[in-house]
Amino acid sequence: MTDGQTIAKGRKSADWLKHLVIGGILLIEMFPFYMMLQISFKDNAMFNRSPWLPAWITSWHWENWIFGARLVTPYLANTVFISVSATVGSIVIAVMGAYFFARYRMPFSGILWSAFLVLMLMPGVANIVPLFLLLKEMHLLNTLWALVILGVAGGQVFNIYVLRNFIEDIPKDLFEAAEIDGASHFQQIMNVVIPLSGSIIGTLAILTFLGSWNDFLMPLIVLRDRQLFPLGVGLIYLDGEPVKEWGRTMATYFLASLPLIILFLFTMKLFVRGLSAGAIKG
Amino acid sequence: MAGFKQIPASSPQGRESVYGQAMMLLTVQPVTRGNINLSVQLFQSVIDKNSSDDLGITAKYFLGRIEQIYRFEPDPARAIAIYEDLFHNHPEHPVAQQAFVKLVLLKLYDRIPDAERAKDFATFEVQGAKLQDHDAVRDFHLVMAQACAKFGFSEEKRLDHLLAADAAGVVKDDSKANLIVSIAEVARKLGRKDLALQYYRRFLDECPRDYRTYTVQQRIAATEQPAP
Amino acid sequence: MNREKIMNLIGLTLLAACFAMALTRVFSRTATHLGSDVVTIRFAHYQLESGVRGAFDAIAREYEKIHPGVVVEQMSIPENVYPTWTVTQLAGGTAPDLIEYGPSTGSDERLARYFQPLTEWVGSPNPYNKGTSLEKTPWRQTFLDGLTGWPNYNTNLLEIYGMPNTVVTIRFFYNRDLYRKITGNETLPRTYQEFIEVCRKVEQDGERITGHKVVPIAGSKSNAPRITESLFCGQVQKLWAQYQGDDLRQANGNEAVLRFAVLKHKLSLYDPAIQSAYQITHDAGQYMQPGFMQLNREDAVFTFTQGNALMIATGSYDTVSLTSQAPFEIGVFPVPSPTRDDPVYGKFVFGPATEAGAPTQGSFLLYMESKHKQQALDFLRFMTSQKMNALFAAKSGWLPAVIGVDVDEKMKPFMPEMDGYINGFRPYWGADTYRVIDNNQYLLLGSDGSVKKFLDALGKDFDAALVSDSQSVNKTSRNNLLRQDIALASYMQLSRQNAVPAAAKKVSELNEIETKLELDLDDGILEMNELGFPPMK
Amino acid sequence: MPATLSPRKALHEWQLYLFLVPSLVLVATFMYFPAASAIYHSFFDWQGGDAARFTGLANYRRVLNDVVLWRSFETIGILIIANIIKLIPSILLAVLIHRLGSEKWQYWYRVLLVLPMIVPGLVRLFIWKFFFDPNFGILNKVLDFTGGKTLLIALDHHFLRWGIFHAGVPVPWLSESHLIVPSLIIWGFPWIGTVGVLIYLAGLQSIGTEVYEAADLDGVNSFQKFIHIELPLIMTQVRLSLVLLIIGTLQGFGLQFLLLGANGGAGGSGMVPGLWMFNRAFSAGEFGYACALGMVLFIFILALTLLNNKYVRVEK
Repeated sequence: MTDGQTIAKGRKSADWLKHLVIGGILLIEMFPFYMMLQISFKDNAMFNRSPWLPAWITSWHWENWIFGARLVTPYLANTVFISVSATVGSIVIAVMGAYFFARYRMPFSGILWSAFLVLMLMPGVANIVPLFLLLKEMHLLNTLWALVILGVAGGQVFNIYVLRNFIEDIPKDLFEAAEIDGASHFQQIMNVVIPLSGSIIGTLAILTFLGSWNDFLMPLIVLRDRQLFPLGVGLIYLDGEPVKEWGRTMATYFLASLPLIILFLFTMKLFVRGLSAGAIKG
Repeated sequence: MAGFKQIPASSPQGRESVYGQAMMLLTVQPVTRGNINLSVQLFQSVIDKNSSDDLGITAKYFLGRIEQIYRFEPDPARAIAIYEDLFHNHPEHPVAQQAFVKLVLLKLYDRIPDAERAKDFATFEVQGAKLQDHDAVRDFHLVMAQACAKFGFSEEKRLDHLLAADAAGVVKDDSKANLIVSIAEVARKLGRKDLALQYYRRFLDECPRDYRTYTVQQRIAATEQPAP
Repeated sequence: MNREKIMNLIGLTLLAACFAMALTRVFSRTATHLGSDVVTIRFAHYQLESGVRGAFDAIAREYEKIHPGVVVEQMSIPENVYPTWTVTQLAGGTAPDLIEYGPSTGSDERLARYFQPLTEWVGSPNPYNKGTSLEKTPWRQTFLDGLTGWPNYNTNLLEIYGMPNTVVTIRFFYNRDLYRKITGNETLPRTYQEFIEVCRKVEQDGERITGHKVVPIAGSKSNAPRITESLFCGQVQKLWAQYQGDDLRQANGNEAVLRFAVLKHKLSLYDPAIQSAYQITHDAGQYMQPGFMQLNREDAVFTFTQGNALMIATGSYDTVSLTSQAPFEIGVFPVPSPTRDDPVYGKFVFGPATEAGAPTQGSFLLYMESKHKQQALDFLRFMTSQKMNALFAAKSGWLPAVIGVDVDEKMKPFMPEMDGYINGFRPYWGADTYRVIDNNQYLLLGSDGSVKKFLDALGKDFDAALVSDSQSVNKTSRNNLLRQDIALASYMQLSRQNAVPAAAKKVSELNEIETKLELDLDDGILEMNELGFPPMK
Repeated sequence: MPATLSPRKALHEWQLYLFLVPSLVLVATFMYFPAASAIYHSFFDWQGGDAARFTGLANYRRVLNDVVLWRSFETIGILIIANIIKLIPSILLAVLIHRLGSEKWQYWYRVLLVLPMIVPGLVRLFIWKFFFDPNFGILNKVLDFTGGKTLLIALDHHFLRWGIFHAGVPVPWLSESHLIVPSLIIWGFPWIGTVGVLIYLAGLQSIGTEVYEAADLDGVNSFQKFIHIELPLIMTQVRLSLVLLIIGTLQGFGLQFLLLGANGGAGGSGMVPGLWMFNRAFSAGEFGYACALGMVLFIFILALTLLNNKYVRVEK
């Protein structure tokens, strides 16, 4: 199996044009990121004077970052706990559910599938009140578990819908081969489904993780004790200040996203490269 | 509601509990047509047992209320009939007198030609004089005064009714403030200066911090100095 | 390939390590439960200014000092989430003891269903005013407006629900250096004509004198209506006097008479007074930066603090934030309304409007199902006592709501002006008329907008909106009436068995309220029947 | 599609149902209960509290002659078509990245694509509102500088006759009824859905390198490669994006609410069904009616989704 670099020479030469276009688009996409960074070093007066251009390094306001760090750290533990548990739970249960739909056309699977589809199409107007009453009945109010369960349940419909498409694309003979070797359904998932749809699982994991990392509405409604609050709630207070301190807000937002960035740098490798490379060889 | 069912309907408390059950049906959420109809039957059974005691009269009053506001499609005509019958049979009972006030309001504010409305107004003035219950008297005069303003009956009658309502005694502070100012304003329009000044001054010391204070002071100043 | 494996391994271990750390932190936290005998009073609000939160905190600590067994906890909720938060807390029955009045807690239905009417307690003096000039004054009369208006007194339910902490007045903040530079003097405009004169001067010579474009007024979606609405209400003072009735009722909440007058073509939107009101709105709009209707509060403040605008109109609560952001000295003057002898607008006006009706805000409502109702009421009395309201005003920089609280020099121009005439009505008379006007106001306020273009565009949309607003108001008063009737029925029963002494008085009160509600309802139904529309949706 | 099973084999594979049970339980309790409550309340005159009156189909009859709703469907129709066209840039970007020679660059571009997802919406909103600002905004400055403004004035004068573009007066993009929908369409240029790109890349990855070698031998140019190799293979992903797009656009109203308020802005031209549902529930307090609007909207979305599944064929 040749390594990626030596793939068809012909395509290599026209690459600079592709790099140019991709680079251009990515520059526009990264502009908000640049804005967040350069504003985070300014106080309101500097921001008012020149919102777009970065200030000289000498006049950077590091105290914005200290403020941000002091605000973010107390919330980190809760946020990591909720996000990781919700993501893992959601992906595991969704993969099993999608496997059920994709593997065989079992009796009643049509009805069950439309039951899932209906939920995705249903616009939510007054859903929060009945949901809150449900959590109250189950004595889950003011607990982090409520947010984990909501994160897992909330992601199911979308994740299963996306995963089903991908698992159906996996060639059938791979499953039959595993079955002949006596692999149970569970082993089939571990050896065939997960390696082959590694990248889509990675993408969905990122989305679910991001969703619960930034969520502020449900935590604010479900939780009462301050020390249970996740990051999203802490940030919403910044946004609520009538005197908007842009510098501090941006610095805090960046620090709040830093754990995400570090985590993605590593896990991205895990999902994108490791798994899929294996599958092609297999 | 299960609790009510054990007590036999015929016994005295039974009748009280049937009345309570009928009342409950009007409050249970969500409100449905079935519940309202069932409530009517229960009230009717309370009345059939004894229509002239306290409970019977109140039950009949609420039959009228159901027709007036509880039904999904209100039927004012039926409500008027029930109230007339109630007031006719028990003119001295406070609840029946309150029914009379509701009757007056429903009839005057119904879509009827003005001539007929003026005639009704006159008859109600006569019948209204017989009321004794404090609430009924007060509410009767408040309704009649408002009807004068709405349908343009004479301002003098409006003033008399307002004064009568004040005499009967209005309970809530804010209704009292509105009543005092209205009396003063109508008196001023009718040129009865001393009455107007009396009530304007009464407004200033009974309702010190009100958004109308400055305007009332202007009115007093304008009314006191002789017309230029 | 093993480099890949190592990278993956590092990634996984990092994730696992963070998760483990989070797990220990979360589960090691011992639940801080309080002793069973300690009473916790919670109050929730959506004023996030640090000054205000600090002020409420100070009051809570003072209360805890004199009530050892009580803990007072402040819950500040961001404004954009407050409606959803309150709706769920109320529906779930887990609401704090005191909640700040807001759009989501203030509807008739919510007030009547979830909050305790305070009318019976406002008649007696506030015990925490002992030793002050207000010792014997009934609690209600210790407030600047005597709780006679919105939001504390509900005209439909005829009950007082809210006890305020502050009063909000609208003022013009202006850039003193810029003002001196452009007008050459320091005299402030007192009448509308003088005010327009200043605006014209800024428009003509602003750029020449300062070297950059200067707009007279910094406008936005939320700032512009502050001026245009108060100018509009001023212009229809005499017109409202014809419809207000003998009890001189306020326009706010009593617009039914106007809706029916327009639907029955007794009153037209082209009435000279209404046209003059929209004309003055248009004029004010011309002196704001173009396209201001799409901007929000931050953009207007940004333009003002950058020195690109001479004035900005906002509430007294913005003083602290504006003075802290502006690199120049700020002055204040009231919104100058046309006087009677104003050549263009004078003939529709009585004179400057009273600010006695200025909404007292930051009002707290008492939750019906609070577990410590008496204790919460006591804290409410403490919070709105003269001493504590003075502490609140000093720490928050907001105006006090209680009489006799002296205010430092800087805030004096904000104190409400009690003497003045009853103001006219606002341009919209319900949710749908507001929507139609909001949709078409770009034809009035745009650069080439005009009153005629705006009024023509309203057309049949406005009539349809009048009908639907009237129908929803009828339904609300029917629902209020049903709730009163059920309460009346139970009190009638209690008073018949004379089980509860005050039952008879309560019956009398409820009968009085019912009469007023029924008069409004039957009037609304009669009008809709005469117009040929179903009375309710 | 998965192989259909004979009943006998299905019995043998019964434990497969166990895989769906956890997901089904979670969805039934935490998703179905609130949704059912919305359906239940659409038959009631309900103002959000616990007082409600059963009014049967009254809400639905009202929906039929709700002028504002049907006008908002015109606006949402335009937005859906625009959003469908705005799918193309994401597909093209995914294909471009996929065709890159070096794996290393592909990986780093993928990482750079994830970063914008982390930036909170507040920052993006701030930038785009500044873009449309009438006095300081970039769009008006560019138009003035490049003479585009004079072109617009001429166009308006001769052709459009809206009378909204005037010399010397900045264009009020978000407060002029004719300009609101175009502004909403321009919003977010160059319309890269980073999630979409990642999903397409995941799909493209399954194309073996030998397919490209065969295509190069036959002298297939890059556009034909796209039509015959890459596009068919990611049709499942495209169809998936279409479904998500239809649901998102029809249900969505966040941007309209933030920019124009609950009434849909100038001329009500920013009013979309989702915003009208929000307006009826929270401005007018008619929760029951808003639930009925929700059901009607659901039926529209269902119809469009079924249409999409039927006509966007996916040949393997």
